[in-house]
Amino acid sequence: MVFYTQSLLRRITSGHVRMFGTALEAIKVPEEPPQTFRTIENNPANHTIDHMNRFYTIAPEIQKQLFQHGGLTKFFQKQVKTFAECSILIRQPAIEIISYIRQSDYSKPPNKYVLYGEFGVGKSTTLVHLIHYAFATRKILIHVPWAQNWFSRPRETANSIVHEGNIDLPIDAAAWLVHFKNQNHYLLSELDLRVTKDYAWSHRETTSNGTPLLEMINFGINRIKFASEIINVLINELKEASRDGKCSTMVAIDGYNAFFSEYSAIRDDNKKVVPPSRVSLTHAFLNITKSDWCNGIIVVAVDILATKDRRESYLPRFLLNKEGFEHMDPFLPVHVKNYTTDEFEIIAEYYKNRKWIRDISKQGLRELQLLSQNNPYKFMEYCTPL
Amino acid sequence: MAIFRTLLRQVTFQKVLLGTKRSGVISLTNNYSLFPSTFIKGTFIPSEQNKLKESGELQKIAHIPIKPAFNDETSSEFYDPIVRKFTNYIMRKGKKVLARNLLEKTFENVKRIQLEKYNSSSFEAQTEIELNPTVILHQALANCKPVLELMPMRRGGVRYQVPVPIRESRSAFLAARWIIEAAKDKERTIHLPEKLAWELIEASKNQGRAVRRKQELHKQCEANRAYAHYRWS
Amino acid sequence: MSLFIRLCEKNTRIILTKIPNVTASFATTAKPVDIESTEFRVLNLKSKKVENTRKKTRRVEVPPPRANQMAVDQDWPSVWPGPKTFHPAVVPIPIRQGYSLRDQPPPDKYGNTELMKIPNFLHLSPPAVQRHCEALKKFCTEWPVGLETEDKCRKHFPLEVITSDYCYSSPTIREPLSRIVTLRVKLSSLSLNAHAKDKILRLVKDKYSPETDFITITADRCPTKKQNLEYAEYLLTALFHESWRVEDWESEKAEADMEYYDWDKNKSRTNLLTLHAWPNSPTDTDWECIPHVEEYKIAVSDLFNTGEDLHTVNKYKEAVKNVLNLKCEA
Amino acid sequence: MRPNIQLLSARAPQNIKKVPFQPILPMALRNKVSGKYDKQTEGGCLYEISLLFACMQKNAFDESLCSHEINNLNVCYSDYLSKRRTRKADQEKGIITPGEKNLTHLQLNKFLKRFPNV
Repeated sequence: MVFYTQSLLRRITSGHVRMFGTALEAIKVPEEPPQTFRTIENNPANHTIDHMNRFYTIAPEIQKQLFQHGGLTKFFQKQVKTFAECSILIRQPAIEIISYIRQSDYSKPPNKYVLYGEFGVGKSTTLVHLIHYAFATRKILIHVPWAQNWFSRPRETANSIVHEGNIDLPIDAAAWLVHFKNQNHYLLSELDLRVTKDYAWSHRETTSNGTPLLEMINFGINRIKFASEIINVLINELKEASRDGKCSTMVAIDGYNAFFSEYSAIRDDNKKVVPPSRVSLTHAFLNITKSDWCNGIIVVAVDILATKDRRESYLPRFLLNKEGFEHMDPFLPVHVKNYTTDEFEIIAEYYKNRKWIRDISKQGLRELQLLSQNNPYKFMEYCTPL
Repeated sequence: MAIFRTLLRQVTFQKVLLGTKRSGVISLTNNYSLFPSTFIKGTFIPSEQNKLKESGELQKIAHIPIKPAFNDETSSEFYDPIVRKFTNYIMRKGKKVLARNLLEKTFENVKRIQLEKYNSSSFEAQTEIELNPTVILHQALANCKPVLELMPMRRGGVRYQVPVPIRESRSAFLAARWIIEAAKDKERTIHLPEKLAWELIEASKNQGRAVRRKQELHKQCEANRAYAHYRWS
Repeated sequence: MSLFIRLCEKNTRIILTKIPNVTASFATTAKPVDIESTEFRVLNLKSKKVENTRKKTRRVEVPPPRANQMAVDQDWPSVWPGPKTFHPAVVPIPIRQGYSLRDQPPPDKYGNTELMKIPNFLHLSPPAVQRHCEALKKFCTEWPVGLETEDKCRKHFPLEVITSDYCYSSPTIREPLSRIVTLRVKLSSLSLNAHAKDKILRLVKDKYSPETDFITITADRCPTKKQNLEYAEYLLTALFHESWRVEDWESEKAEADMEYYDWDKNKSRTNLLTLHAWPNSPTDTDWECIPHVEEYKIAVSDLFNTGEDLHTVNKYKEAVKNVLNLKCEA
Repeated sequence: MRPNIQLLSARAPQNIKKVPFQPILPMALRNKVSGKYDKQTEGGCLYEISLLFACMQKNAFDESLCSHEINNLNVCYSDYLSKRRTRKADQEKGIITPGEKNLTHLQLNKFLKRFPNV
């Protein structure tokens, strides 16, 4: 928290200096026109309906901490590098969920929000906004950048030691632990969360009651053989801790419907396909999305691209399947839509400001709008060669 | 009666012959075009159309049949004839979609490189950085255009490399080809759009391999200036 | 060279010797004909040219077509009383029929076999039909009381039998298509309970149309219409009784075999109960007292039963919001 | 020793009276010319090229400094090409520009046919 406020302060002061401090600077900075498409409120914890359709900027250090190991879409990551800033449009679905989060009852099981929408409408980017919100409100983050990666591109497979017939993905599990640690290490050390049970991994290696969680995570990163099981334990411990009120937790999973798919590239010893339901990571993350704990938030995004077998519709019940629907029920489906005309104009203005597009007439913009059908991804794509 | 019939046949035969003769002439002058020579070439660019309308030219050609536009010519604001031509030069085996995608990715890379430069430079330097990839392409092509070319000619049993002036279209083609060839000479792991973007930026600054190639050609022409008169005799 | 010349000489000689011979033979044959013509009977090898006596075909005087003289207000049924092949001179209409050549109309009625081939209904003109009906009127009975409207008919006679009869101008009156019998009945007119209704729908499958509520049975296996009708009636009877019967194995129906989503039997209900009772374990007794539970139940069932679209998803969202007591600010 | 001129030369000139001149062909020019030397009459851009080379050498092959020369050459060359094109088209049609001095063999032959030499 200290770190965060400091960084925020620094940003505010630097902005202040730029606004009023012309006397000190040797080179005269030209006066920029007032940027109506931006808001100076860069803390998502304060975002309300008033900030809608404005851009806000995620500070580079926060961006590095939260999304170094994934979370931003590939194209967006490129844009961040090119634009030299990580700015996100504050859109209706994010604001809607934030308002729900503010008014929900934390003594009850976590409310579940399912983001759905067509390809490229900004589900993942909405999730980024919400993750930043959770970070700003000091919540432990359990974030899966893209669940499908584990099943379509497994890096290594091993038979599970604990659960017979299940498959472990040691490297992927360790990578996720690194991601988790990267996102949460300040908060974990600050809250001083500790393990509440004794765990024996092997004859020599044990984690006793009272060991800090961070230590266990480090152990999992070093001994990737146990990484999958450690994730399982970690999630149970976090559930326990949230239930006891030691911390509050936010679960954010992108491509959640991959867990309920039949398709996977993982093969067992008999060269037979292992469905995601038999992978130990699936169990862990289905466990955290159950309703048997409290003091948390669950936000997942379902996407057509997360499954290979069900792609006819983008609606949540179809993508989740009956099994997934029953697992999540009752959840709040939140529709992420294409840009409205206002949003489109704001985005165009932002692109012009970043010099991504230059001297385009009104008619040209209209052409782009019709061509992209207001779809954010398509619009981004059509703007690239201009 | 029989005679009359044969006469008739002869006449019709002659007519057929005449017809073939005429059609042969048409096909030669028409360059195998699908459309008869009476068709004129229209314009699909809105500004030119407006010009026609204002000058009253449109009234004159109102009843003349017009050839349709090609399917890759649009009246969009983003249409550029040079970009279209360059796409066709990149294209291999008729895969136009691929060629267009390659060029679009090239433009993206050009823009990203230039924007990063733009963001990291001071205010004075910023104005000098060209961000429009189409303009960069135009500049690059203009910088690579040769003025002369060497043409082998046989005089007295000896082949001389004769410097000859070249037409505008040939010069534009050579410039594009050199840039593309320079971009294709790369490691297998590097994608064409990356290298092409780099080559375009270099050429637009009057550097790079394509520009050097042009200069080398000019030097060779100069070395062979003694044979220049062979072009005209 | 010398040899060649000699050969040439030889050849010329041969030709020279041959030529007089030929001429001589001509002379010998020519002479006797002239001399002996008066004395001997001539053997006439060449048949004498018969004089061309072509039989003159008498042209039958064809009177102008009768149609030209017909009055406009003539009594047509008496001109064309029964089924008959088309005759151009009798029909006073400029009909054309057949394949037309380029830039030409179809051939006219004179000598047009196309018109003669097809069956015509010229004897069934409205006045003719009317006259028939008038003649038949005295044999008709009264319309039954109580069946005045279409709805009443349908109510008292729900079974609808559709058959086709074919009218021909050809000598045969048999048509294979006339054997087909279609039987239609509304599902609502059959007295069925929920189980029987479900079962009959599963039995008839696509023969039931949910839009019109009709069960349609078509029979065409038997050679005659009567047999087909009896078969269709038998099928309907069998269907009806079979759907009322309850087999032993029907009690073993699992949740996956359900044809519709029943919220009360599904996991969604337990989920909601757990959520509501948290942190205590759920009890099944007082679920109806949960606020907005009815709305939620309908929304979930709709999502499964009527299919998922933006409307049902939004309905579900509103229901969940009410259940979780959330309000949208944005 | 003075050499005899008549002996020195390989053949002494013939006596005209002894060998009278006999014209094998009629003593007149033909009504026809060949097209062998037509091409030589074409004008070129040699001068412009040499100017360009001189400029290039002076400026170490930097074309931006020789834009004037380049422009001149381009104008000359396009002019040359267009002239050649029109001339060719005219030749095919047989059109003769009145007052034209440089005639092609086809055009000349046409004239000679109309106005024969003899």
